[in-house]
Amino acid sequence: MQMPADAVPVLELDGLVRTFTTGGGLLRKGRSMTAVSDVSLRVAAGDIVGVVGESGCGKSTLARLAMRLIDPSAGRVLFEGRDVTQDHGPRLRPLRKKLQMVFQDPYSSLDPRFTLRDCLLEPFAALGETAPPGRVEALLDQVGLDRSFAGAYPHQLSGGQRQRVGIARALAYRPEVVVLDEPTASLDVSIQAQIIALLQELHRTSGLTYLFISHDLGLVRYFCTRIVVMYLGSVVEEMADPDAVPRHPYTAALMGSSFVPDPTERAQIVPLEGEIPSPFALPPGCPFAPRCARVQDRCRASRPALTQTTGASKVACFNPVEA
Amino acid sequence: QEVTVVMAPNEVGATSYNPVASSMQPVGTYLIYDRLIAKDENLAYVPQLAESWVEADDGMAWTFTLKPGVTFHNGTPFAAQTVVDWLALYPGTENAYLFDAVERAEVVSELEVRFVMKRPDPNLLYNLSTVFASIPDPAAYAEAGEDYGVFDAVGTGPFRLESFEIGQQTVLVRNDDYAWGPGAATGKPAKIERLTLREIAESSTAFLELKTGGVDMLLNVPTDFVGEVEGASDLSVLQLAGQDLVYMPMNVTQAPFDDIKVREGVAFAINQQEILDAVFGGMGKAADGFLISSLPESKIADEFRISYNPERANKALEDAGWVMGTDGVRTKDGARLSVKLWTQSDSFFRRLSEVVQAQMKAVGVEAELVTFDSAAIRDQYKTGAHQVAVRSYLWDNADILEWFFSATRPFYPNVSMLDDPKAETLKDAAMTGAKNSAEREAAFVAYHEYINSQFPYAPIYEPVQIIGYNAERLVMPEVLHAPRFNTLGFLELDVKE
Amino acid sequence: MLGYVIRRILMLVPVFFAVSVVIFSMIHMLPGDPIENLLRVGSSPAQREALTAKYGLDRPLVEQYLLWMGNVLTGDLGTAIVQRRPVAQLVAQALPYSLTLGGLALCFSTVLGVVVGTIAASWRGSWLDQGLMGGVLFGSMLPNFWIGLLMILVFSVSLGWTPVSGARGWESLVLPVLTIGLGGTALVARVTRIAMIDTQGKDFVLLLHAKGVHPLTIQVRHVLRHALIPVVTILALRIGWILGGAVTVEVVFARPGLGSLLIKSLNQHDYPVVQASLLILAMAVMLGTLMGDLLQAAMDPRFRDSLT
Amino acid sequence: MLLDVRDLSLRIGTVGLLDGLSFSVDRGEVLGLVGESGSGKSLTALALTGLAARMGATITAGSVVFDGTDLVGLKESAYRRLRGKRIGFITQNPMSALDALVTIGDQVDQVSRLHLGLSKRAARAHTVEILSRLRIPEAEVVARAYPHNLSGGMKQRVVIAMALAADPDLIIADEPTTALDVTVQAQIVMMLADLVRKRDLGLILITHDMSVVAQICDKVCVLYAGRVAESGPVRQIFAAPRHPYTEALIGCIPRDGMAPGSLRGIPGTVAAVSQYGADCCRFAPRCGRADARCRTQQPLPVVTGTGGMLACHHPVDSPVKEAADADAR
Amino acid sequence: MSGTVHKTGILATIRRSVAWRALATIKGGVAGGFLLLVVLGAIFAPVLTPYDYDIQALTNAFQPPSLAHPMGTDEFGRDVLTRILYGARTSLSVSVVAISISLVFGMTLGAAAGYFGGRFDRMVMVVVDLTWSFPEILVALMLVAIIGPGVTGTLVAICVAYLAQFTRLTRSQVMALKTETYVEAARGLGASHAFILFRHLLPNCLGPVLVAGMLATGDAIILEATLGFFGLGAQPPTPSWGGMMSSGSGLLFKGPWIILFPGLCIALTVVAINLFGDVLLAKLDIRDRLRVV
Ligand SMILES: Nc1ncnc2c1ncn2[C@@H]1O[C@H](COP(=O)(O)OP(=O)(O)OP(=O)(O)O)[C@@H](O)[C@H]1O
Ligand SMILES: Nc1ncnc2c1ncn2[C@@H]1O[C@H](COP(=O)(O)OP(=O)(O)OP(=O)(O)O)[C@@H](O)[C@H]1O
Ligand SMILES: [Mg+2]
Ligand SMILES: [Mg+2]
Repeated sequence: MQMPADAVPVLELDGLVRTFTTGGGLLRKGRSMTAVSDVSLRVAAGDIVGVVGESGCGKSTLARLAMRLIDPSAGRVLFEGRDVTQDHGPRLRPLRKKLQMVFQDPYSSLDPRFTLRDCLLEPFAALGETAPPGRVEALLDQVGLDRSFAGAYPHQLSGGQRQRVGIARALAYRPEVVVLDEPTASLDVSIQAQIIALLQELHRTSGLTYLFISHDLGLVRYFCTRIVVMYLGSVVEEMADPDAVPRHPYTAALMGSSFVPDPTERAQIVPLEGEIPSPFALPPGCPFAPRCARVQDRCRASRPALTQTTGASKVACFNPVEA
Repeated sequence: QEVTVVMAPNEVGATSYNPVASSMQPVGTYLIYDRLIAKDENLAYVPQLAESWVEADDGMAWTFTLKPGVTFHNGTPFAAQTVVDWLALYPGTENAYLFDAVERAEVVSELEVRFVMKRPDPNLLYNLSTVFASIPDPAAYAEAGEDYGVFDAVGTGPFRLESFEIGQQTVLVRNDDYAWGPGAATGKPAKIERLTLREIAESSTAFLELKTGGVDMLLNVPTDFVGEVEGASDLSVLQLAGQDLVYMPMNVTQAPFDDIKVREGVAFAINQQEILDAVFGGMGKAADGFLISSLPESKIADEFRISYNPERANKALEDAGWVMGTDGVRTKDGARLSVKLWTQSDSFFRRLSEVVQAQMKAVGVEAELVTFDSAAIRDQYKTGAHQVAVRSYLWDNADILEWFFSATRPFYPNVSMLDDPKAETLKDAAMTGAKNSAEREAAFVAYHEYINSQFPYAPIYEPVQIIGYNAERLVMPEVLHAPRFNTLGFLELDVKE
Repeated sequence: MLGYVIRRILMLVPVFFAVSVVIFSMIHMLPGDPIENLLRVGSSPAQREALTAKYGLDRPLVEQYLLWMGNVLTGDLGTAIVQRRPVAQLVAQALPYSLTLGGLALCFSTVLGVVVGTIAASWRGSWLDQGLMGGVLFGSMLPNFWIGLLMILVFSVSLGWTPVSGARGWESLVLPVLTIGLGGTALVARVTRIAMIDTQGKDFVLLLHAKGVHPLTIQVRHVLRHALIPVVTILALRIGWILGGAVTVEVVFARPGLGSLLIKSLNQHDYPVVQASLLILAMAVMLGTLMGDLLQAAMDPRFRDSLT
Repeated sequence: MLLDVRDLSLRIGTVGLLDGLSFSVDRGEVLGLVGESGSGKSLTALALTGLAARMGATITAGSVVFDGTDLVGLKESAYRRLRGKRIGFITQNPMSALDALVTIGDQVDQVSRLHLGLSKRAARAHTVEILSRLRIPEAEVVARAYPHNLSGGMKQRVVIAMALAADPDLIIADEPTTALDVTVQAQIVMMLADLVRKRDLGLILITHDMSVVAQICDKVCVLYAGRVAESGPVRQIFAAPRHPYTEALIGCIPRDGMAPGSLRGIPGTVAAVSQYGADCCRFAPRCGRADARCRTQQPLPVVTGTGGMLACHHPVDSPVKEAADADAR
Repeated sequence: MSGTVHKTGILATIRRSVAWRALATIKGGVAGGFLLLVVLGAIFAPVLTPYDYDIQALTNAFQPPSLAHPMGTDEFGRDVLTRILYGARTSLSVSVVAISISLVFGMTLGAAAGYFGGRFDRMVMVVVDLTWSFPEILVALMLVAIIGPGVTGTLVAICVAYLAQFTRLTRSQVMALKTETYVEAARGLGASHAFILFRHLLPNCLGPVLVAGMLATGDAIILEATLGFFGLGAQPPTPSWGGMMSSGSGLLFKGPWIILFPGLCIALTVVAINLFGDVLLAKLDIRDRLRVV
C-alpha cells in the first residue's frame, strides 16, 4: 500500500531517540543505554505497519514513545500533522481519543479489582465523562465477547478473552490509530490466530490504522502492509512490500531462522553466530556487524544510514543482500 | 571476702562522692570518709576522728582534740591544719549552712583545733556528725575541682573508692591502714575486703536479688517483702528506728495552693493511718508533723498536728469556695479543682502517690500524676512549676525544718516556696538564737508549730529502717552501736566461712 | 570492589551529617534546661551565665551544632551534665554490654531462626512447620518486658538457675539474650522459610533434582544459600533495632548498656549523653547496612557485579 | 525401544491431569510432544524423570519402560542415580535454570562428579570439553563465570551441557527455546538435532511450536487436555492430520503467501483442569465436527497404520497431500 | 461466571467478604471471636462489673483471684478484672487511633514517594529507612520525652514510630503496582495522576496495607504497654494494660496475678490480632509478601 507523496500521515515519528539510565545512585553515575535511536516512521491512514525485532531491541519503547506515554530524548511525534511532543497531561487528551494501544501482557493490563464493565467504562471515567448507554454491550459485541461477561472479573477470563477486553477498551473512544504491542506474544498459537483474525476483521470494518509490534517475522509478513525491522534500537530495514525479499543481512537472518511448518521443506538453517552486543556497550559502526556474515571493514567503523532502495523500501546497510 | 549490698532506693542516682558541695550523699560517703564526731545508737555523740571536745562556757568556742596517726587514703596525714583547710571549703556551697555559726577554725597544736564561733550553736556537734561533714583531703579536693568525688574520693574512712558508675554501682576496697573509727569501733580495719554498693531503683528487683543470692544485703527492704524475708530460711531482717519522713509539699505560690484553706483541706485529706496499715503493713508510723518522732522537737501541741480529718478537709475546701461537683470534683467559678501531683518514678513513690491521689479525690480534688526520674526531679523543682509533690527526706535533726522551709532556699529545697515573715523570725530564733539545747528545742517546736499552721505540706508516713541480709553468708554485728547501718556496721560486718 | 567500599563509606558522610542534624535538633526540642541540673542551691544568675557559657549554650544553634560536630569529629563527645563524666567514657562503658548482649542475641536468633526456618520450609505445610512457626511467632508477639518478668519468675525465682539482674558473668546474659533473641528468631525464621520456599520453587532447583543431586545437598548447599541473602539484608537493616531494642530488656534486667544509658540520660535530661548515644546507634545502623551490603556482595555474584 | 510409555495416567489431588498417554522414542530419534499451554507437556516430562511426585502428583496407571526396566514405582534413590546420568533434562527457561550463586563450571562439574565419579580437576576438564563442543567460545573462562554474565543462548547451552555431562541415553527437553529470540532459537534447535544424530541419543522435544516439530522431529505426539489426540511420523501428521485438533493447530501458523483473513484460529479455549470431562472428547466443545457422541463417549486411541495413534470419533477423512498444500498456498 | 455483582460497593463487598471468609476459618474464628469479646468487654465495662476502676479499697489489697474478684485485686484493692476491662479502652483506642492516623499519613507519603519517584522519593526513603532501623520503642521514648508522658504523648509516639513502616509498605506496593500494565493503560486512556492513584493504585494496595495496619495495631498495643511499663503511658488512675504492670517485678511475689493477667491480656489480644491478620493475609494471598516487609 503505497502512500501518496503529498498525503499527511496520521502518525509520524520523526527522529525519535530515547535513552535510559539505570542503576544510578547518590554518588554513582548510572549506565545509560539508547533503547531507541533515531527512528523515523510514517503511518498512513489504513496502514498496518509492522515493527519486528528481537527482544530488547526497543519495540515497546517505540510504542510508548508513539503513544506519548514517555517523553523522547530527542525527536518529534506528530499526529495528523500536529506536533504533540510538547503536550502533557490534559493537553494530550484529544490525542488519546484518536490514538490507543493494546498491551503485550493481557494478564496485567486489566485491574484485578475492576469488572469488565468497569474496565470498559474506564476510558470515560478517566476523562470524567459518562459513557453513552449501551456502549459497553456494543464493545463486547464488537470483540466477540458474550454480554454476560460484563460483570465478570479479569481472573475469571482466559488470556484470549482478556486480550479481547484490552482491544475493546482501546476501541472505546473510536480511535483512528491503534498501537498493538505484541498483543499475542503470551498466547497460544490457536488463540493468537483468533486475535489476529479479530484485528483483521476490525481493520476491515472500522478502517482502523495499526502500528503492529511483534517479534514474529512470519506473523508480521502475514498481517501487515508495511514492515519495519529494528535491531538494537535502530531501524535497519523498511519493507514497503511484506512479501519482498529482505535486503538487510539481519532481516535475511531473521527470515532464515524462522522454521517453516512443513517437514517436507526442512531448510538447512545456518543460524546466526555470535551474541547480541550489550545495549550498554554498543560497538561503533553497524550494531549488527559483529554477527554479520557480510561484514566489511567500514561496517565496523561507521554506521550505515537508512537509504532508499526500490520504491518506498529502505535499508541501512553498506553491503545489502542483492534483491 | 566480698559483699554486695543494695543501696536504699532514695539514694539511687547520686552523682558524686563530694560531701562538701552536694545535698545528696549515698551510704558510701560514710565509708570513704570519717567525720569528727559520730552518734551511737542512743543518738549520743561519740568520738570519731576527734578524740574529745570541749565547749567554752559561753558557747563561743569549741576545741577538738584529734586522734593521732590518722592518714588519708593517699597517705597524707590528718591533723589540725587539715580541719582548718577543710572548713575553708564550705563557704559558697550548699552545705555552708552547717558552719554558719563558725567564725573561723584555728590550729592550737598538731592535734588540737579550735572553732571560734560567731554565735553559740547548740547544733554544731550534730552538724559535725552528719554525712555532709565528712572530711575529704583538702588538697586532693582542690586539685580535682568540680569533678571531685566523681572519679576520685580521698578520705580517711575504712574503705577506698575503687570505681563509681553513677546510677549503677560503687566498688569499695578495704583501707588496710584503718586503725580508728567511730565510738565503739575496735580500731581495726574492716573485716570484708571488697564491698560493692549497687543502685537498684526498683526495690522489688532488689528484693529478688537478695532472695536469689545475687546480693547479700538490702539497706532498705520494702515493707511488702518483710514477711517473705522473714519466711526465708537463709534471710533475716534487722529493724532500726526510722529516720525518714514521707510528706507532701504544696507550692504556696501556685494556685490553688496559694489559698491556705485549700492547703488545709488537702492536708487533712491525707489518711495517714490507712496508708500505714494498707500500704506498709503497719510497719512504721503515721506521720503527723514534719519531724521524725524520735526528735523532741516533734512533740508539738495537738492542735498543730496534722492528721486525717475528712470533715475538716471538706469544710476548709468549702470555705475556700470550692463546691463539690457532680463528678466528684470541686469547682469554683467554673474551674475544676485539678492539680498536678509530682512524684518519682520508683515504685515506692508511684504507689504512694496513687494512694494519695485517690485520697485527694475523696475530698473532691483531682490530681494528675506527673512522674520524674529520681535524679531529675530535684532539678525540675528549680523551675517552680510544681503544685504538689510526694517526697521523702532522711534526717534526724530539727534543723531540717529550716532546710525545707526557709525563704532563702526557694524552689529547692524549699519546694513549698514558703516565704512568711513570721516563719522567718521563728526560724532565726531556732537556728541562731538559742544558746543551749533546751532553748533550741523550744524555739524549734514553736517554728514547727507555726509552719504546720500554714499547711505548706501534709505529713504522710514515717518508715522504719528494715535491713535484709543473707544470714547464711553474713555475720552482722551483735549490737550496732550506731543509729544507722553505715560506718560502724560495715566495719564490723563479716562473712561466714 | 574496593572502590565500592570506599564509595559506600563516602556516601555515609552526608548521611552521617544529616542524621547528626536531626538528632541535634531533636535534642533541642526536648523541654527543660540542662543548666538547671548543674546549678547548686542558691547560685547566682552570674554563676548560671558562666555555666551556660561554659557549655556554649548561649551561642546560636548553628554555632552550637558546629562546635559539637567539630568535637565529635575529633573524638570528643562532650561531658555529661548530670553524670559529670566524659560522654565518650560513659558510652565506652555501656557499649561493650550492648554489643555482647546484642551480638549474642543476634547470633542466637540467627542460628535458631535459620534452623527453624529451614526445617519449616523443608516440611512445608506439615504440623512441624505450623508448630515451629506458630511457636516462634507467638514468642515474638509477647511484650518483651513481660517475657522478661516471667523468665525471672521462672528461671531465677522458682528454679534459681540464673541471676535476677545485673551484668556479672555469662549467667546473667542468658535471660536477656533469650528475651531479645526470641523476637528476632521469628523474623529470621520467617524470612528464611519464605525465601527457601520461594527458592524451592525456582527452576534451577528442579533442574538440580533432574541432575540427580541428593535432596539434602540441594536444600543446604543451594536453597539455603539463596535464602540467606534476604536474611542478611534484613538483619543488617535491623542492627540498630537489635542494639537499641535492648532498652526494655536492659531495664527489666537492670543491665548497663547503651539502651539503659539512653533511658537514664533521657530521664535525667543529660542531653550530651542522649545525643551521643543516638549518634552511636545511628552509626551502628549505617555500618550495619554497609556490612549487610558487603556480606551480600560476598554471597551474591550478581550483586557484586552490579556494584562495578 | 529406548523409552516406551504405555497408558500413563497421573493425578494431582483428585484431578486427573494425564490420561492414558502412550508414546515411545528410540535412540537417534526425536519425538515431538506438542499441545497448547496446560495440556500436560511439562507434567509428562516430570513424570518421566520421576520428579512429578515432588509436585504432589501420583502416577495412577501405566508404565514407563526405559531400556528394559519399568520406572514406575522405582525407588527414589535408584531414580536419582538414573536422573542426570542416563536421562538428561533441559528446562524451559535458561534464565532461571541455573543457580545464580554458583559458577557455570561448578554446576556442570557437579553432574560428572556425581555420576561419573570424576575428580575435581577431571570434572572441570570434562566440562570445558563439553562446553567447547557446544561451541561456547573460551570455555575455560565461561566455566569460571556466573550465570548472570552469560546471554540467554549461552545459558541454554550450559543447561544442555549439564544434560550431556554424564553421557545420557535420553534427553528430555521441555520447551528449550521458548524464552529465546528467533535467531538464537534456531541455533539451539539445530544444535539439539545435531547432537541426536552424532551421539545416537533419544530426544523428547516438548514444544508448542509446530514449525519446530516440522523441522527436526521424526515422530510427533499431539496432546490435548492431558490426552493424546494423535501421534505418528511427523511427515504423515503434517501431510494428513487426521485429528481435527491437529489440523486446526497446523492451520494456526501463518505461512508465506497465506491470504489475508485465512488465519482463523481454534474457537474457544481449553477447559480448565477442574472441568476436564471423563466420558467425552475433551476437544468436542471447540470442534467443528463434534456431535452428541463426542460429548458422551471418550474416543479411545487406536493404532493407525503408520504406527501412530488417533483418538477421534470423526477423524478428518484423509485428504490427499496435494489438496492440503493447495489449500495452504 | 457471576455477572450478578454490580458496581456499587463492589470493593467494599470484596473486603467484607474477605474478612468474613477469614472469620469462617477455625483459626480466624477463634481469634476474631476473642477480639470481639475484648472490644465488647471494653465497651460494656460499666455494665459488666460492679466495681469502679479508680476507687481504692486499701484494706482489700492483694486479694488473690476469687469468685468476687476473678482476677484478684491489685495493690490498691481495686478489682483487676475491672481495670483490665477499662484498660482495654485505653490500650485499644490509643493503639487503634494512633495506627489509623499513622496509616493515613504513611499511605499518603508512601504513595506519593512511590508514584512520583525521583529526588522526593529518595529523600523520603533515606529518612524512612533510618527511622525504620531504630526500634519503635526508642523513637517513642524520644517523642514522649519531647511531648511529655500521657495519652497524647503515647498517641503521637506510636503514630510516628509506625509511620516509616506504612510509608515503606505503601511505597513498595505502589512501586510494584505502578509497573503493572493496567496503570500504563490508564495513562494511555488519558487518566490523571489522581485517577490512577485513587482508582487503581490505592485500592489495590489497600488490602495489604490495611492488614499491615492491623498487625501494627498489635505491635502498638505492646508499644503502648511498654511505655506504660516505663510509667510514661496513660497516667494513673486511668487504667491501661501496660500501666497496670508498671510496678515491675515488684509484685511477682506478693500478687503475681496483678502482673500476669494484664500481661496475658496483652499477649492474647496481640496473638489474636496476629492470627486473624494471618488468616486475612492468607485469604488475600499476600501472606509471604507482607510478613517480611
Ligand atoms: N524504563 C526503563 N528503564 C530502563 N531501561 C529500559 C526501560 N524501558 C526499557 N528499557 C530498556 O530498553 C531496551 C528496549 O526495551 P523494550 O521494552 O522497548 O524492548 P522490546 O523490543 O519491547 O523487547 P521485548 O520483545 O522483550 O518486549 C531494553 O534493553 C530495556 O531493558
Ligand atoms: N501442582 C499442580 N497442582 C495442580 N495443577 C497443576 C499443578 N501443576 C500443573 N498443574 C496443571 O496441570 C496442567 C498441565 O500443566 P503443564 O505444566 O504440564 O502444562 P504444559 O503443557 O507444560 O503448559 P505450558 O505450555 O504452559 O508449559 C495445567 O493445567 C496446570 O494447571
Ligand atoms: Mg516489548
Ligand atoms: Mg510447560
